[in-house]
Amino acid sequence: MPFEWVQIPYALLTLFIVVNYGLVLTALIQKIGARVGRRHGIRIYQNYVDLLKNYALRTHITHGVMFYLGPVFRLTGGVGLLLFVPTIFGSEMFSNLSFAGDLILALYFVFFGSLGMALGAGESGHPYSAIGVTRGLSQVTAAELPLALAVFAVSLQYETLSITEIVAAQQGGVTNWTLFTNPLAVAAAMLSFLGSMMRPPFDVVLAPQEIPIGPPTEYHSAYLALMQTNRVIFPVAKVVIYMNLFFGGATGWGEFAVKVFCIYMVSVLVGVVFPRFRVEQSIRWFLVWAVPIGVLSIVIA
Amino acid sequence: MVSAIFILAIGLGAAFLLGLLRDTWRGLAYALTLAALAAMSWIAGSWLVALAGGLGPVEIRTAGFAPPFAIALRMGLPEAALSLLISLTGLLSAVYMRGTLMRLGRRAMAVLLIAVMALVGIVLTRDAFNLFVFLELTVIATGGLVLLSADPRALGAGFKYLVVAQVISILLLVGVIFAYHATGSLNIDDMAAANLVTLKGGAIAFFLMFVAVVAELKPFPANGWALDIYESAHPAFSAILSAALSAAALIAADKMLSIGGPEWLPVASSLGLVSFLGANILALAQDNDRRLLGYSSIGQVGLVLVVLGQRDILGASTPFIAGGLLLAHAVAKAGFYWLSGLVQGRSLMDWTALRGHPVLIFAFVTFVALLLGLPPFPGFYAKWGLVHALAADGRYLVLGLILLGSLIESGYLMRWFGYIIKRPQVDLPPLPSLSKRAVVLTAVAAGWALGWIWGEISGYPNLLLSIPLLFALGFLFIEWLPAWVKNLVAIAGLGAWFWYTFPGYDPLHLIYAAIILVGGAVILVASFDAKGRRVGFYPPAMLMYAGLSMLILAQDSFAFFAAWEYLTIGSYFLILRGKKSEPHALSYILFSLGGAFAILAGLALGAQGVLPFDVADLAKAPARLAPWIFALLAIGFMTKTAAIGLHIWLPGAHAEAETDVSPMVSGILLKAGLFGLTLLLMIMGKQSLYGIELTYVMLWIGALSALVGNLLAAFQEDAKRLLAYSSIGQMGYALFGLAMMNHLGWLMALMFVINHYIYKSMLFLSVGGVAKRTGTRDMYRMGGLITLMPLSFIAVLIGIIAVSGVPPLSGFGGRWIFYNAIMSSEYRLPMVLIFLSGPIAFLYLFRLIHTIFLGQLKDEHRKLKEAPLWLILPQMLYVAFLLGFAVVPGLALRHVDAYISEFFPAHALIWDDITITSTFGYWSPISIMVVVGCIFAVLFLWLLVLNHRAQKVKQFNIVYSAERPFRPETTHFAWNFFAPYRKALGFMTLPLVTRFWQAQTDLLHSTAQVSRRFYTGNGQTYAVHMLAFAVAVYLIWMGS
Amino acid sequence: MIRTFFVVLLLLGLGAVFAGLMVGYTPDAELNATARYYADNTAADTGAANIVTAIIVTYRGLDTLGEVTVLFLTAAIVALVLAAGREKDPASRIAPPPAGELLTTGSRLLAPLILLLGVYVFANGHLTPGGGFQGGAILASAVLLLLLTDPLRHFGHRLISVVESLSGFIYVLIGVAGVVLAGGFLDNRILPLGDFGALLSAGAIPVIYTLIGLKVGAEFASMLVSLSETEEPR
Amino acid sequence: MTLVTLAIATGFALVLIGLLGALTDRNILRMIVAFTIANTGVNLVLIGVGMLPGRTAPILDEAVSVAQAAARIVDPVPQALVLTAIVIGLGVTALMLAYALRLHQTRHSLDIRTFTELKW
Repeated sequence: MPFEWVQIPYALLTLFIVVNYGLVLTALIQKIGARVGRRHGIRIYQNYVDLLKNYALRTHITHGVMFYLGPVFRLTGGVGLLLFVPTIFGSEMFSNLSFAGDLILALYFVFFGSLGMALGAGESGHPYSAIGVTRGLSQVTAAELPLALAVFAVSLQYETLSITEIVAAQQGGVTNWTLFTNPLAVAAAMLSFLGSMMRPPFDVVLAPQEIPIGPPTEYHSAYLALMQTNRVIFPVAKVVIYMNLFFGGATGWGEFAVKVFCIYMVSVLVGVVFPRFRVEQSIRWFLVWAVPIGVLSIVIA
Repeated sequence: MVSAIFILAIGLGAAFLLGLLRDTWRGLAYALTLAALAAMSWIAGSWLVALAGGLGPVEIRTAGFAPPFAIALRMGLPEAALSLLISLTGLLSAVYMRGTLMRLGRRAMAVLLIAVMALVGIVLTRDAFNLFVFLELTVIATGGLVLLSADPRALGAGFKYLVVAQVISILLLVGVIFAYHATGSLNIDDMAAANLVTLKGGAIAFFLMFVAVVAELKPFPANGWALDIYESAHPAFSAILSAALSAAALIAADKMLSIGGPEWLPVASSLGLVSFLGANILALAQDNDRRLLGYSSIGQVGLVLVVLGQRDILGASTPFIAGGLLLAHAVAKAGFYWLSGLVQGRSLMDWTALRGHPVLIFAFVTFVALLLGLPPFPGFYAKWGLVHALAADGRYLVLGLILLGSLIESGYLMRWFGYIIKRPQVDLPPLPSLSKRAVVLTAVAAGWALGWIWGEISGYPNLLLSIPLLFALGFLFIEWLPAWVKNLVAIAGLGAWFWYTFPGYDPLHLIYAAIILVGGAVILVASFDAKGRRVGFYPPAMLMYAGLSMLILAQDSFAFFAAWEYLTIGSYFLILRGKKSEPHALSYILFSLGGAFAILAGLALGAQGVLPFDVADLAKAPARLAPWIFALLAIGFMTKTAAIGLHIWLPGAHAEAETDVSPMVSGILLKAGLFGLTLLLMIMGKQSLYGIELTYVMLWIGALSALVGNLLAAFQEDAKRLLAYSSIGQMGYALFGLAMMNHLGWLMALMFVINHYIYKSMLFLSVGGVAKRTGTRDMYRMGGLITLMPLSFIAVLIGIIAVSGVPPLSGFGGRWIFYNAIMSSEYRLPMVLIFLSGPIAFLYLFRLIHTIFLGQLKDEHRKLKEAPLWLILPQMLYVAFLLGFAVVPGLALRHVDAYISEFFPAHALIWDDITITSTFGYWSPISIMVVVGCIFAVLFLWLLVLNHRAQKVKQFNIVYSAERPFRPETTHFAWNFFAPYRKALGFMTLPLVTRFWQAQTDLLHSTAQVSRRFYTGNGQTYAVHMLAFAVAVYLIWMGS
Repeated sequence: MIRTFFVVLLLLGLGAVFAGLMVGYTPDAELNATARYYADNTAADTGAANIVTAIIVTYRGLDTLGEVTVLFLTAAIVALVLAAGREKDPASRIAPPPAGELLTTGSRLLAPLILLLGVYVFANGHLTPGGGFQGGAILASAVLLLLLTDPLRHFGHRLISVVESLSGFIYVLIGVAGVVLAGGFLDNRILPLGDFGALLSAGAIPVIYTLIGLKVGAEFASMLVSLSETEEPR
Repeated sequence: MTLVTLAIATGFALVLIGLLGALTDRNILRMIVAFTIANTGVNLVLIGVGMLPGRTAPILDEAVSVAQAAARIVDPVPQALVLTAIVIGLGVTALMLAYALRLHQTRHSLDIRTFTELKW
């Protein structure tokens, strides 16, 4: 897949679609959550309003260079993750910049944004930021493990690390999806998914009650706007990886919209039912329930 | 040539002549004594030269009649060497004891002369009864010389000795007369020829003679009397006792063994082993310097006895091996005792007085190295030969016990050295006596000369003549220069050697060579920061580099092992330089030497007695032994890479080392272990032991090391300790990669070799710089330093991105290769641990950068400056290199990739223009860098547009529970950073391994403490011990 | 008690070893090769009638030199040991009660005779039983007698010392002369062997034995004097 | 039991007795005496081993001519050795006595158990 300049506008188009989709999706999901809690919830366009408002706000405050760069790192992480993964299978247009690397690149690039933001938040000097980061890091060590195992199992299954090839192997019917050909791996991955979506019971990182929203505590105005942008891109990008690996990918934007929504909804459904775990509880939970499934999946594969 | 009988005649004649002098002419008497000893030495020396030149052994008849009718002496090469040793020791001790001898007068001098004469007599005589006479002369002379001591307790010690000597002489006399009765001759050679032990009554007669002569070796445990003498006698006499008397007694034992024949060899070996092990264990509990040296002497003599007992397999090399051990011991021990006379206190701690006297410290080091058989000293050649012979013949128990004993010995000697360098200095400076110092230095010179001689006759290239070693030793002579000059020389030397050897490397070796030599030079740039002369830094540092550079050039096993020892010793001295590094340096050297012994045993097993042995020939090892060889070597190398279970030395050693030493020992030294493992796996491949594939075990060890190393790193408060534990994890990854035994696994390991060097050197330097400025290594005491030390921050930032494997830096390449590698691996379960440990790295990395550079700046740090330029400079080089390596990893890797294909053709990578393709996936470092860079730049510009007027606000301008915090200490979240994580996984950080090793050392120490009660101090009890020893030997011999 | 028991046990063990020797021991019926050589050749080799003397002084002369050295050494060390603890001022020593008429007179009478006997014994060592050591011991007994008579009697340390050292030194010189002039160290044939059985025969043997006699006498005397001078005041 | 074996047996018995005394009696002087007894025993053994029953002293004179010597005399070697052994024993004994004297002077005790400052 050699690089051509035309891929840049195509990638930007993907980005544009995903941003809009993400804005609507997150609003919708917040509304669903509110309704489950017998509240009215936000308006469906509320995210647009918030985002525009924050971009419009100006500030004179910075805590230092890393603080300033934190949101940039964060959003670079989200955008990069989205663009390193092909969004629509079989489409030259929407295979984005996936020529740069394979599945491994995507998995490791997840950390780029988190790391940058953690550093930026750290420079603010606010202890809540640091506490949030430690919680997040602690949790991610256990939560990522089942996913890593599942990915390993899947790549063993398809004998490739190329996302495109993995999707290609799942074409030709629902039964070819990894979900059915390798249910253990998918189960492990989906449990891990719960842990990485910042939703209950694994949302101790943001924990509004104890450490008001955790790492981004000190961010406001345009900084916050960049982070909000990321917050709509990043989950979608992540779900896209899941979709590609386990649920047959998407051959068109319609299928994309539906699949991403459904996968996202898994974490929402779980989230509205369970209360929050403390860090050590969630670590134990992952190690006890998710990891064995993952191990089983690679042993069988 | 003057007849050797004149050695005896001169000694005696001079002693008698002394009696003619007036008691007041003490100066003349002293001069006569020295002249006589010098003449004796000269005769012995001229014989030694002649015999070494090819002259055969010469028989000297007395009274003009042939043996057995008259007493015959023999002067052969061993006799000449030992005669020279004895007379020189006597001469030097006489010089040393000038004051005492002058005070006590001619009688004391006569006794000394006679003692030396008698010892030479023991060496020369071939007559059993004459041996008895000379032994008794020695006993009596000893009884007299003990009295030279200023210590009133010596009197009791001398009496105890006489009591025991009585028992011994009774046994010997009875034995001699019955041996005479059985063979009709008193000549030792006749007794041997007549096969005394097979004659009627001869066996018991021999037993009595043998046990009596062995008793003169002060065998453990029947040796309480000897220890008391060692402790209380004049040090110069203890030197004679330890060096000369031991040598004489050993040659007497050798003569006995020549009579006893093969049947008695195992008995000698067992007695020697018991002595060697027992004495060394008991020495562990000693606090008195001279008593400790006494135990060590007994151990060493035991070791030589073992060698004599192994002569059935050592054959013609017995004199070389036994002589090497014996002479090294004698010179070292004499030197030690002479040195002890300069030290005024008698506790081990009192030797701290030597600190600040580099020459005396050098003497101490030389003696320790001689005793421990480190290269380039004779003991090294000797142990090498001994171990190979034992291994070739399947005497594994003997081999194992010898190595164990040596390890214990190095334990207490190295511990002692640590005390000297690190413990609070006592207020008793060493005596200023010039003559005494000259004597000590003569011993040092003798030690090195012996090293050279043994190198010449070893049949190997002389270790002392290798250029890197000479270069390192050369720094001893320019210690007076300022540090920066020496640093320049060092850097130039490394560079020149790299230039010189460059054409000879294949890609694999080139990577290691570049890291060691070029990388070493870069780290040395940081050493320009040191002020003053920095005495004691360059010799060990360059010794380490010499060892490393010789290691990668080594072809045969001997050169390999010698290089391994050099780098171990050099790095030990380097590590010991750290402020609080004493216990850690000790545990480092013990683990390292233990590992080295495993390597030695492995190589010896592989060689099967064929020397010189090309390391590559390990591939041809017999199938029965191959897995064991593999296991031994792997354990040895894994000790150096600090694999889990053998890792407990690393954190302290690396953390407590000096700022520029930490990167050397972490970034470079650890690679020695990896190099060894690479070679081992390349040569021996997969091996199975009892059906378990050993590489699979290594895979698990690697994975566990990665996990535990990372996990422990996350819980450290000390920044350098954190980095040190991280090294354990990183080495675990590399080990894991190698153990996968496939193409990509190896590539990954080599990538780790490069990466780890760069980022660990860089991180140690930046953290070291910060620690230097803040005066602490505790991260929670730091914070907010980003604005004050931006360059250090950048280095750490780039470093942690690279370590964590986050794209776009080079660490990701390692991860990518890793995933591709495990895809082609047969084993899956150990991967789980690796997967788990990966994210844990984020924990400690974030902690490192956050708690040091981010968060709240402390009040006391507000005026700190950036780290010194010389520390920053190499860091910036590393940053540049890391970025470069991230973009074009192929520059280094593709050659290695091609090289590895020779061994593992499958799954080689394809290096296209910008994309690297494997069987499973692809990776384009340049694209990643460009894409990430562009996105980042665009977003950054956008933020600038939006927020270009942002101003930096004050530290406490944050939203904080409606309060304004006012103390950075309370607001900096840093201590116990991962408390919840500890709650969840803390059980995995229990120091089980530390406890295990602690239990082992405790066991040894309590054994020593309990057993030494055995030496009640009662002379009568000692005599009972002696008798019990004899009866026990009898029973054992009867039983066998 | 336990200790004694243990010692007895060990000695039983040693006794067993000795018993083993006894069991394995059968007295020779004939001289062994070494002894036979001496029996046959001593007269011709050394010219000494007393074979034991020939062995002591010539064949195993090195042993004997060692033996003499042992005494020399012992004397030197005893002097050293005792010198350290000796009262500095001899005058401070309290005179013991007088020894009595009988002893005084007897010793005056006997001392010269004893000395004479000593000289006889060592001068004839190569012919008859006796020799340097025996003669020397006899010489020393004269000194002992004199000391018993008068413990405060002052003996010339210097004289004793010179005799002791000079005889030892000459002994060594004779040994060296053997190397130069004859077959080896301490070879007695540096002097003519003379007539078998005569006083002045057997080469250097009588000379050596005389030296030994003087030396041993001097050494014993020296030890006795040292010991007597150390006697503690009551 | 012949004279020879009797002599040797007695010698051994003396050695054992001497050692028993030397190893159990705590008085230094008595230990020295005991060792002297043991040494005497050893000397006796030496002589005994050189004995050939029914022969005469190894001195050539009118009674024993050179020609008959080999058949008439006892083994001269042990006799020579025993002389050396005696002298050496004497030397050691003298030395021990001197030590005993000094030990007594320093600690006013002759009990061997007194002199255990050096141990372990």
